[in-house]
Order: sequence, then C-alpha cells, then structure tokens
Amino acid sequence: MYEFVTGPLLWISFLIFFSGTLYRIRRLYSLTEKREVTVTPPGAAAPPAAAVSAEERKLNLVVSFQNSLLGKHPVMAIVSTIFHICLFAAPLLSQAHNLLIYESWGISFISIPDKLCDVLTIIFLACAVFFLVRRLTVPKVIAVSSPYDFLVLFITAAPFLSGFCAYHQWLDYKTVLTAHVITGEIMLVAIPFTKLGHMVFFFFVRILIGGEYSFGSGRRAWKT
Amino acid sequence: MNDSQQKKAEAEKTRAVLNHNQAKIKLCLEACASCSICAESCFLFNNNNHDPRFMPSYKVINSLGVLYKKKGRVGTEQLKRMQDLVWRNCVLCTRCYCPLGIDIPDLIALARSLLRTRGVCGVYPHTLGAPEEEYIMEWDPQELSDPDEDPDTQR
Amino acid sequence: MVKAEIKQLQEIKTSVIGYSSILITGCGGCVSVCLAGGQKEVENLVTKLRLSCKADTAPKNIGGMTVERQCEAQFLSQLDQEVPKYEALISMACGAGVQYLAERFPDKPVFPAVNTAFIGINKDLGWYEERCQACGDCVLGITGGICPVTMCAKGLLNGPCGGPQNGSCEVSKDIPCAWVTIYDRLKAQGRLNNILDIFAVREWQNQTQGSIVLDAYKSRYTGEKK
Amino acid sequence: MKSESNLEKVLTDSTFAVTGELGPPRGTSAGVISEKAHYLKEKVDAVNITDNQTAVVRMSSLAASALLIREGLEPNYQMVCRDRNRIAMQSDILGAYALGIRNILCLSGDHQQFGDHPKSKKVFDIDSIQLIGMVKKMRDEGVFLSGEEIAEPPRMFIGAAANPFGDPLEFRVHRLAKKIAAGADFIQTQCIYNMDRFREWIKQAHDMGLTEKAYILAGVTPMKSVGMARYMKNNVPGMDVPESIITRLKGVDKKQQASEGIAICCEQIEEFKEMPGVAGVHVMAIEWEKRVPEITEKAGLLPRPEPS
Repeated sequence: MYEFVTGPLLWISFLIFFSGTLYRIRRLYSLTEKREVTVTPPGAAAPPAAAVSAEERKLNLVVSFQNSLLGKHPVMAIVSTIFHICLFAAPLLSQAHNLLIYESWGISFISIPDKLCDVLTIIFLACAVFFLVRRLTVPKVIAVSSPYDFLVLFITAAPFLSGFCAYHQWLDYKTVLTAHVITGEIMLVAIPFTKLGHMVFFFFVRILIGGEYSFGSGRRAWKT
Repeated sequence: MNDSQQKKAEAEKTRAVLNHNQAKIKLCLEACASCSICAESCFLFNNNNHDPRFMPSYKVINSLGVLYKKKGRVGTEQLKRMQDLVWRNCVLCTRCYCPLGIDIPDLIALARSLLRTRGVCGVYPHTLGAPEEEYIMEWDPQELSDPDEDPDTQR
Repeated sequence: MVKAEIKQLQEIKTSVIGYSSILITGCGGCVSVCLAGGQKEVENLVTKLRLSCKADTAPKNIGGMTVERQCEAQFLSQLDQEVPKYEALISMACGAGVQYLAERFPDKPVFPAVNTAFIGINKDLGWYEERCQACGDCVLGITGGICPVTMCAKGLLNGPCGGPQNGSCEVSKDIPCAWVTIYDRLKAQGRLNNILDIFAVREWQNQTQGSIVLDAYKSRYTGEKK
Repeated sequence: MKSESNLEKVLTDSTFAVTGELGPPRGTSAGVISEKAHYLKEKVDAVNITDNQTAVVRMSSLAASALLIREGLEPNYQMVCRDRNRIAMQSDILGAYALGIRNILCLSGDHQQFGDHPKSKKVFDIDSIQLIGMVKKMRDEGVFLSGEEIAEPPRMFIGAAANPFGDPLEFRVHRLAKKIAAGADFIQTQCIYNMDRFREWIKQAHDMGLTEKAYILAGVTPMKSVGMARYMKNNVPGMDVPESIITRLKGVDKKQQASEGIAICCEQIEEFKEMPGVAGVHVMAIEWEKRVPEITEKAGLLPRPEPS
C-alpha cells in the first residue's frame, strides 16, 4: 500500500497537479486578451498640475498603506500571509521530503531542521484553526460559507495534520504515514480543480489584468 | 406567444448568456475563497450595519452563483431575491476589492444581464412613491443562520 | 457618466480652516466609478486631513460617510443623523450632489472636494474622455454618432473649419478633428448626404437651468386630474 | 447689385479684383491704421480688417473698419463666431452698415487656445456658414434671425473664407458649396502655396458651377524669409507649404529672400489671372503692408478701377 501511494499514485498526482495547473493558466489566458495602449491620451505626458510636496508624498504613503490589505484587515493579512508561507515552506523545505526527493532524483532543495518544520506546521495548523473559527463565528463569513469551504480547508490542513502526527509518531506510524501521503496527494490534485485554484487565479489576475487593485500596470483584460 | 412559449424563450436567452460566459463565471466563482474581505470595501455593507447581504461576494454567490449552478432554472421567489441583491443592495459603483482579483462588479453586471433575460430588472421603490420604510432593510443576524428564513445561504 | 477629479489637498484644507469638525461625504454614483469621490477616496481624505491639519484653526473632528447618490433626497437622508454632529461638510460628489447636499442641510457650510469635469466615458483604466455637453437637443443621428458640439473645439455644426491637418484638430495634434471623423464615418456608411445640407442655426436648449417633468408625472405636480 | 460695395462693382464688371489685408493695432492708435492704409490706397479694391486674428486682442475690426473709411479705403469687415453670440453679431452688423461698411467676411475664427487669453470662454453660438445665412437673411429678407423686421436692412456684400488644403480634402469643395448655398457672394481662400492642389480644387469648384455663383479670390501671402516659410508650414493650422517653396527661398541669398518671396507671389498672381473660375486675388501681406504697392505693381494689377 505504502509503496503504491508513494510510487505510481504520487506520480499520477504530480502529473495531474502540473497539467491541471497549466490547463488552468491556459484557460485564464484564453479568456483574457492583451489590451494594447496604442494612443497616448492628450495630457498624459504633461506633468501634474502642481508639484507634490514632501508632506503630500508622506500622506500618500500613509494612504496607500491604509488602502492595503494590511491596513484594512491587519489580522487577516498577517494570518493568511503566514498561513500561505507555511503552506509552501513546510512541505518544500522539510528534511524528510528533501531526503525522498534526493533519493528519487538526486537533487534537493534547501532544507530546514525538523524542529523548525514542526513549528511551521503548528503555526500553519493554528492559522487553519483561526480560519475555521472565523468561518464558524463571524456573521459575514458564515453568510458565504458552504460545506465546500470547510471541505477545502480540511483538504488543505489534512496533510499537515497527518504529517504532524507522523512526525510525533502518534497513532500507528505506518497508517498515519500512508494517510499523510494520500492527503498530500489529494491536496495536489485538488489545487487545479477546486477553490484552491485561487493559487493560479490570484497571480494571473492581479498581476496581468489591469484594474484599480492590480499589481503594476496589468495590460490584459477579460474578453467581452 | 402563450405563457409556456414565452417561458421557453426566456430560458433560451438565459442559457445563451450563461453559455457565452460560462468559462469565466466558473473560474471566478471557483477562485472565491469565501474570505469575506470584500465586505468592507462596499460602502453599502458599512452603511447597513454590516448586513452580509450587502457583502459583494454574497451578492455574487447568491445571484450569479445560483443562476450558474441551476443553469438559470430558478423560481420567481428566488428571482425576486436576486433582484434585490443586485439592484437594491448594489449600485455598481465598481469599487469592490477582492484580494484574489475577482472582478466582482463585472459578475454583478452579468447577474443583472441574466436576470433581465428573465424579465427581472431594477425597480426603485422610492421613485414609484413608496414610503421610505419599505425601502430600508432591517437586518437580524439570526436570520442568516436560520435556513428556513433565508434558504439562499444554504447551498 | 459624470466625470470628476479630486481637488488639490491644499485647496480642500484651506477651505475648511476655522471649522472644528467636518464630515466628508462620498457618493456611490458617478464619482465613485471615476475614482474621485467614493468610499475609498473619502477614507483617504479623512486620513490626509487628520494627519495634515495641525494648525489650531484646523478641524479636530473629521468623519466620513458615503451614500448611494447625493443627487437624491432618499439617499441623502442617511446623513440626517450624522450631519448635526459636525460644523461643516465636505462633499466629494459632482456639482449636482454638492448642491443637493447643501440644500438639505442649509445651516451647514458645504465645500466641494472634487472638480466636476464633464459627461464622459471610461476610455481605459484611469482615462476618461468627454463625450457630451448635455446641449439638450441631440444631433448624433445626423453626425454619425460623433458629437460636433463636444468633440469639435469650436462646436461647429457645419464643420470642419479650415484648421484640421492630418486629421488632427488645430488645437492639438493629439486631438482628432471631430469633423474629419464625422466625414470618414458617414462616408464609410454611405450617409454623406447628412452633412451636404446646411445645418440650420440651433435653438440652444441649455441656456437656463434645465428642468424635466415627465409627461406621465405632470399631473402629479399640477394637481390636475389625468 | 446686392450692395453699394466697390468690391462688388469691380467683380460684377469682370475686372480681376484685388483685396488687401490690414491687422488693427494692439492699442488705441488710429495713426497705425492710417499709416498702413496709406500703403494700400489705390492699390487694392477693398481691405480686409481682421477680427482679433489668432485670438489675440486687437482694436475691434468694426472700429478699425470705420477708421479705414475715413482714410478713403473700402473695408472688408471680418467677423468671427468665437467672441459673439447672435445678438451681438446682428447688432454689430447694423452698426457696421450705419458706419458705411459694405463688405463683411464671415469666419469661424481661430480657437482661443492660441491667443493671448487661452482660458477665455468661447462662444460659437452660430458657425461661419450660419453667420453667412444670417447676414443674407438680414439683407435679402430684411429680418433678424428671429424673423422680426429690420428698419432699413443692412445691404452687405457677403464674403466667406475657403481652405482648399484642410482635411478632409474631398470634402473641401462641398464645404465651399455649402457656404455659397448659405449666401456667400465672394470667397477668399487661405494662403495658397501648393498650386497643384489649388488647381485641382478650383477645377472641382468650376465643374460644380460654384464659380458662377460666387466670385473666388485666390489668397496669397508673400514669404519674407525661409524662417517664415518653415513657420507657416509647421505651425499655422490648415497651411500647406510645399517643400519646393522652401527650397527655392533657400536657393537665394538671405538678403534676397524677401524679393524672391515677392517674385513667387507675383508668379502665382499671373497664373490666377488666367485661371478659369478665379475672379481676383486676396493679398495678405502680414505686417508687410508697405510692400503691397510693389507686389501689385509687379503683378500688373495696377491701376485699380476708380471707386464711384
């Protein structure tokens, strides 16, 4: 069983994850189009009507902070940032994972001590609990939460939970380890086909599509 | 045209709009992490006691989301509710913020188009001389947690 | 929609000197769409004024609230509770909204925070262009959907003047000549006849304050029975 | 005869007409007008008095026209649509006629953006073609634009401008037709340098029968220097200066450029005299009135018919 899930099933999961992600990017790409800026509007080249004073520059900085996610929702901003960092860092940098990668392909990423990885996992799970509690108690979140949202949260947290159990050798190690691999594979497969797809959507849309909130000057737009 | 023929024609139009935008709707609805960060970017949400029914994502999920999921096959009651969501609870000021980049106003506009294919459009009670009280919505937080009161939240 | 542009901060600051408390009111209509006077701009202005008005005469208490539209009493009524708490008001709505706000709260000084510019279109992100001057007697059907009153620098009805060169208006190389555009479009549509006849002198409709009463509602205001 | 204008008389007598141009001063000096008028006297049949040209404030064209009459010359009173509404225009026309003005040239006017008051408010209540129609209505029907009667209507000889070189080229002759249909009796063209294009335009106008309905005066402006030619080419709206003119001016010594410019001008006038459909020439010697006697002399336009 363990051999199967770490063998063919793992390969299949990776394949589905990568091809699914690529498909999603392609889909987004085909639904949007490049908007060439061919004409310079009259006046665009002209300097601002009045010079911006040092004080105003400072005020603009304050205001752009205020408008940012961190300024508007500091707790959510910090928790979700940490959550996502751990989400990537813990599995990619874990020594155990790197050892496996090294054994299969002879390459390895930078790895972090197991202890640290354990801490990241705990932090991650704490964040997940925060999201869960939020989803259960905050009215505006309740209003848009469906069982699907809980499922997605569970899919994301499960590999960490099982990994945590495995590391601390809770319950039957072999079973827990198999569960860890399977839940990890489920998450990989789920990314391109569920709400977890926001991974691709976020980067694609906020960087490439122009809008009030885009990062930089997005030159693409949704096709109409 | 008799009643059933008209209904059929309407359904056809709804499906045409849905089909034309299917891929985009799917991707956008699926990208929503239901994080509710969009809420405060809506001044109507802030002005109405943080009533979730003014939250941008709520408005999209419960109008376009339902229409998409049910392929436009929704009843009059639900249509009425959607009408409130996208016309009364939204002025399309186009300023909602989605951390994931979902173009919420675009989706609400799409919901409006879909509803129009069903003969539902914006009605502004105050312009018809209705008393102000009818226009102002009272919000009871309990209401949302009770599925019988508001079936739209349970999907 | 109506397009507006936020005023220089200095001008706004100067206008409210001497008032200890001000309420900044936004509008969720046109000015919100053109990023000039929506909730976000209100919040930003509140912050900027709070941080930069340090003089003794500067306002100490600055609040903000955005309503659906300031051109409608129904929505302005949401401010009824808030306004009495303040000495003066800043409106981020278009000129119409500012006036209606001032009309509703006649004892409060009202200061505009945006310059209402024109009726226009969203050309691209943060780029708006004028398209209509609300002349009250639309001729677009004749001129191929291009407004000579707005798009021609001289508002000529029998254009073009002698000025255009390489398709550009004599005023600027960057501005296409409206009449060259009209000519090209009508020619392409085979409707050049539209502009071969002389366009008669117009009876301008917007020379006194405009007012519309729909026929269907006339009896409502005259008291006569339908 | 539609008016008591000397210009009209010259044109109806089939004499090749000559008109000049005079820009009023940026001040109150009537002396400047007499000085400039002195050069033009007996060299031209009528003198255009510009109306705040290039949107720069100058003495009013109405006052300057009246002063010109005192000097014994016939003014061609220019009126632009930029600064006046229909009320002011009609009132000025009445006053102009009372002061003895018999010719009026109806123009759109340069946009104020180029002038000395770029942020002034434009009027353009009516456009140049509508202005032509209004003056005609005042003269022929004896009524104001409103339809109310005028006691002793102004009998003006109505002129209009035409630019054969502006965009869209194909529409230019149609616009001329519109002006003539509106009631223009004579047409003065934009300064001509591109003779090929002008020949094509006048042929079109001739073929459409327009030259039968109105007298067309070809506009010329002698170049003072290569610099002026370049400036006209690049900076003056609606001006078409072919490279050949610049090359020719560059070919002579700097001191000779002015007389070369005048020579070009005279050659053009010689050609216009023979060109079917051209009834005269409009010499716009911009701030160069003193060379008009020389030009008219060299081009064989003298002597001018005696005004009655």
